Amino acid sequence: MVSKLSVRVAGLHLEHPVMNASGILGATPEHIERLASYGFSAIVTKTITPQPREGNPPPIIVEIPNIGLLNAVGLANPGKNIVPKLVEVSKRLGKPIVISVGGSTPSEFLEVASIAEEAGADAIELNLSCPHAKGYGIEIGSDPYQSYEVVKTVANSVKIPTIAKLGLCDRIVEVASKVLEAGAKGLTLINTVRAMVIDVMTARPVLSNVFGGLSGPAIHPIAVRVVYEVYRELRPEIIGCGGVVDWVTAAELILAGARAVQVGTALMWKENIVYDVLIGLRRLIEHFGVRSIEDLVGYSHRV
Amino acid sequence: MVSKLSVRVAGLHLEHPVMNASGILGATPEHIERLASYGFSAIVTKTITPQPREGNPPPIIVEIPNIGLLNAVGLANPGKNIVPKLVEVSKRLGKPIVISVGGSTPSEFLEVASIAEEAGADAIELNLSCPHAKGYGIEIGSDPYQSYEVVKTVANSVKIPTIAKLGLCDRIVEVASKVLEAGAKGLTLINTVRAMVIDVMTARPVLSNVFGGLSGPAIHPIAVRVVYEVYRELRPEIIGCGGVVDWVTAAELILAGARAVQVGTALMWKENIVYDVLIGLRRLIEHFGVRSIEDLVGYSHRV
Amino acid sequence: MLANGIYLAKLRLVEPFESYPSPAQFVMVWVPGVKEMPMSISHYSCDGELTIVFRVRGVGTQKLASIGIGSVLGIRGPLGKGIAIRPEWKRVAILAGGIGIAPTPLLVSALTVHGCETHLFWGAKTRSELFDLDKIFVDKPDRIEISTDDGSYGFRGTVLELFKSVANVHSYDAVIAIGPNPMLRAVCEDMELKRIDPMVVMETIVKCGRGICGSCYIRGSTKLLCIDGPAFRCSEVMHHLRSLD
Amino acid sequence: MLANGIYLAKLRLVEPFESYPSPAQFVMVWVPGVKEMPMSISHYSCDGELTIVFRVRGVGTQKLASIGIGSVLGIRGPLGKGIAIRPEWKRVAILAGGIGIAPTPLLVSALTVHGCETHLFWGAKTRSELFDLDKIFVDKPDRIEISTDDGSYGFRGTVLELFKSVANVHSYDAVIAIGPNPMLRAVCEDMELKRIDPMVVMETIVKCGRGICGSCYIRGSTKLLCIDGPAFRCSEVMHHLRSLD
Ligand SMILES: Cc1cc2nc3c(=O)[nH]c(=O)nc-3n(C[C@H](O)[C@H](O)[C@H](O)COP(=O)(O)OP(=O)(O)OC[C@H]3O[C@@H](n4cnc5c(N)ncnc54)[C@H](O)[C@@H]3O)c2cc1C
Ligand SMILES: Cc1cc2nc3c(=O)[nH]c(=O)nc-3n(C[C@H](O)[C@H](O)[C@H](O)COP(=O)(O)OP(=O)(O)OC[C@H]3O[C@@H](n4cnc5c(N)ncnc54)[C@H](O)[C@@H]3O)c2cc1C
Ligand SMILES: Cc1cc2nc3c(=O)[nH]c(=O)nc-3n(C[C@H](O)[C@H](O)[C@H](O)COP(=O)(O)O)c2cc1C
Ligand SMILES: Cc1cc2nc3c(=O)[nH]c(=O)nc-3n(C[C@H](O)[C@H](O)[C@H](O)COP(=O)(O)O)c2cc1C
Ligand code: FES
Ligand code: FES
Repeated sequence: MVSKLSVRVAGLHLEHPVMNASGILGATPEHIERLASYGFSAIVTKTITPQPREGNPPPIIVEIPNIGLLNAVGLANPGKNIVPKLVEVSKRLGKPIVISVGGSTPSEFLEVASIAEEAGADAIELNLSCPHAKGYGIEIGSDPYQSYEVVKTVANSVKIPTIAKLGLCDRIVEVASKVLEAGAKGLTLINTVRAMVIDVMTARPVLSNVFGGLSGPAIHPIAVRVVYEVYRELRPEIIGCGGVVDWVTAAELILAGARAVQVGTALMWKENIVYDVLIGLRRLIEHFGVRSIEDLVGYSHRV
Repeated sequence: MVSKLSVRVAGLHLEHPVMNASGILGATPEHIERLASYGFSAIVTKTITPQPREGNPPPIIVEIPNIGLLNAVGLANPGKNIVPKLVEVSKRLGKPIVISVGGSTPSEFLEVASIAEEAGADAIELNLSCPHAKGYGIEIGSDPYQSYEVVKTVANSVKIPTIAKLGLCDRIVEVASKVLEAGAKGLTLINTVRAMVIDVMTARPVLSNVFGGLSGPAIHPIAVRVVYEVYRELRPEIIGCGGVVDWVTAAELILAGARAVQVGTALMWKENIVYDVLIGLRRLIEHFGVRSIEDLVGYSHRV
Repeated sequence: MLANGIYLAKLRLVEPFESYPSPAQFVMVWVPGVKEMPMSISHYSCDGELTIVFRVRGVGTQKLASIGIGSVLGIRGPLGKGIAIRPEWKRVAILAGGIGIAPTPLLVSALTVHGCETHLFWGAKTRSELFDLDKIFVDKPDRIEISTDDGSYGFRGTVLELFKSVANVHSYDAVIAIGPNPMLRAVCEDMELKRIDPMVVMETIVKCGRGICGSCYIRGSTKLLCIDGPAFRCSEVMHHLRSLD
Repeated sequence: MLANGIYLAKLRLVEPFESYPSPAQFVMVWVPGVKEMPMSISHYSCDGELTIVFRVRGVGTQKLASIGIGSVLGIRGPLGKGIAIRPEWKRVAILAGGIGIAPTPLLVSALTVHGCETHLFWGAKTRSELFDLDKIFVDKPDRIEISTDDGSYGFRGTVLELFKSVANVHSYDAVIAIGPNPMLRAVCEDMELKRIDPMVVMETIVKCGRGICGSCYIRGSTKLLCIDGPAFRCSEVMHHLRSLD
């Protein structure tokens, strides 16, 4: 029996629509196990680059009360060789696994993506949108042509679904359209937004990296808007991400056009958020009298 | 005697660095008088277009608790003929007045700017960045060439200082550089960020205009980042705007590079915010042992 | 429906108001997909049931009148300052014109709680716009007088004429008038001669309801109806009321 | 300075902690422009004075040791879970190795408040790393025994050897060990034989302190030190401690 909450997105068959967002844990087998214990329907790894990356020294996060989080972890990750181990533990736990892939050139992305495919990962999420790791993100993702190149290179070579994770940028609809043309099966929208915090008593930027990515409640209305606009123009398969902290914030992304959602920052406050979201979504399905959550995808465009 | 808090910015001599942000009142003489009573050092008008604009029907705002405000007022304003009356009342109250000017073509901007100059306004702020009034804002402001044209047209024709108000966009430093080249004496950074809210119980976008501009605490770390980046690259005269809710948020913008700040959304909660900010800034001047607030402009780049 | 074109709606709030609303406070009522409109709070029970009374005027109120039980609306509020009841008030006259009756139940309840005697004078154009006041009042006014412009019910004439003919303004500690602007202007001008400064509960165009868009400003004053009102002293709004013709 | 390379710092918080910290909880100390480091809370007074005790290891602690009175630092915390003191504990042994002494004042105070007798065993490499414990303890342990690896002060040997030679593990309701990982491993392995599962207060690399970056993970387990620790049972971290060579 297929449950009311099960969804298909970008070739993945998920028990329910709540996945974790890349970069919240997800870099070691132990992390994968912990994420699985949170109840996510699929596990997304930390962005993996070909070579290990140390990341930035602390401070790497600043919490802004009520508003969200600023982070500059700096794509710290153990490098591509970890991928098979991550896949293995996720398979053992019966969870689909999406390998988030980072790089500074199309061939670097392909390098990790190929290992992921070989290792038996269920999908690849190309991180085209990190706003604070120079050369590894939003510079690519805000340019339709560079994004096209990366996605094309990977989607042409690997058979598992390729998902493109995009960030806030001026030409988001155009970028989305190009990466879909290049072969992306789905889009994750959005990544963090470039921002900074200064400590006024010392006048110093708090993050060691100066700039970081803003996530959490602050970016939620922006994420909903991006999902809504991209869905309206292109009707692609979208995974919504940004400021999901409860069932309402998750539902907004789904109604705007997302087939699934990812949760990042909220895990800092609420480790049981998955169940909170699922209970709310189940009530919403009843409220609208529809058969399944899939009927509510993009519903705001139809009322 | 020049006080510790007085600043010069874009040709304006201000008693202190706290102005109102355009669009919070500022469309009628009565509004100007109320803004003056809040203690601002200069009054910025609502964006005035050549012709009157009705604006959008309600709902035009959505409050997002703790996070900020989403608005789609839609540049409602009484049109250019109001300008002399606005200037007159501000002069009577002894406050410098900045006319915020909107338009969809360079000549529309010029039309209002010329009236402002004739009427004796102290400066013009070109709104190149409204994220939700189609054709009247961020489409211009995110394109360096269109922005250049508008600023050039106005700055070539009027003698009072021209300030360009920019919004969040991918090439913000490039746009800033072009408008300065075109003759802008200063930059106001930043306008609201395009966003939306969906009511989940009805699945409907709440704003009648669907999309609106996000302001308040949510965009503050983004505004600080934009001010910091633009100051670092170009050292222009900046008026910081976005999420100023107390002296700390004001100070961050100043330390990042702003010579003055504007307050919008916070007026909804705190009509006495100006004094709150000034008291804090005075303490900060003592804390750092500098002579005046001007010594703290861009201080974060020097520590 | 209470009368021709006049409706009462009971709304259950998902989250009760943070504090009990004061008389004359209002809410913004969002009819999803249509529009959002300011509406006075007629009554509120602490468990979150909000009553509004409204007259159909345009598309918004029409839609509001036609939606069924169980529909979802959006409510923002309570907004505005509301009327602060003074301890020295022992007897208060309330002059309501037409749909100006809407906020009076909450006002009468508040005055009653404070031990104040309330006399209600209600004027309408014609009989078909009247309805049984028991349907909206939780606490009953101590005296009710009614007029119609055409004399089809009660006193023939305006509510001001009614008031002047059956009551003595000097026997009241306060006069509160609620209704269309021309009526409020007439009340203010009449009382001005008697050196009385009544309270008027007004309407202007309310869009944001939070003091930022400026659409509700009172002409010739720095006041904003949505945050300083909607109740003002005549002296504060005379310029505004006179400038409306 | 308390001893060779060991410092005590008293920090005044701008805003006091929301709740009183539990033993073994820590803070992230930001030395502006340099780095941010995890530091145990040695003591805390309700008016917002925080005491830390630290050993200079690299650039961060060096800088921390050299900044003057009146400097501004950033503090995040209290972080971690802290040790929950059990009502059945009547006598507890604390084994501290080197700078592992840092969190013990808060721990001893908490145990004392709960009416529990505390025996402290402190081991250091050599005499110059020792200091007068009165300088850091607000509540004194009921018994203090000291060892140095080179015998330059007190018992010659490790703190575990000291403990085994002068005390009977079975006379304690709980054993809590704090110190470098090799010491903790030795303690855990020794006690395992006696079928005792002591508590160990550990260190891993802490970056975010909030359970999201994953740098502090305990190998072979789903635990994160920054939110589940830093105090664990030996049984929870044995795999981790063994995998470190
Ligand atoms: C503080 C306040 C309290 C109110 N309380 C009540 C009440 O309890 N019962 C009631 O029936 N009416 C009340 N009104 C008036 C009510 O808001 C309007 O009748 C309603 O907005 C009309 O909307 P519509 O779409 O039906 O008509 P429309 O076709 O939009 O307009 C009809 C008329 O309504 C008025 N109006 C329209 N939009 C607004 C607006 N945004 N703000 C104010 N007036 C507007 C104008 O006079 C307009 O000419 C109140 C108004 C205010 C300002
Ligand atoms: C929960 C916890 C509590 C601690 N409490 C204390 C204490 O009370 N007193 C004390 O002196 N020390 C304490 N430490 C260790 C302290 O954090 C390190 O000594 C400090 O970070 C070293 O920084 P550095 O720049 O001086 O040295 P570095 O040159 O950066 O490194 C020297 C050594 O310190 C350790 N270290 C470096 N960075 C970190 C990090 N981010 N997290 C953990 N360890 C690190 C590593 O072992 C490294 O080899 C604690 C560590 C943790 C995890
Ligand atoms: C600490 C942290 C680390 C992150 N690391 C990554 C990453 O490695 N790759 C990536 O694509 N996104 C990364 N992100 C972005 C998140 O996946 C997500 O897009 C963003 O945080 C918005 O979602 P949220 O508001 O639910 O956190 C990171 C976010 C945070 C807070
Ligand atoms: C209700 C509202 C109306 C606004 N109208 C204008 C406008 O007409 N012109 C303009 O340049 N900016 C307008 N803005 C943007 C503000 O001037 C300001 O840039 C933005 O709100 C960020 O500042 P804040 O966080 O202090 O509100 C408006 C903002 C709000 C909230
Ligand atoms: S309605 Fe917007 S200011 Fe009053
Ligand atoms: S330090 Fe980041 S998860 Fe523990």
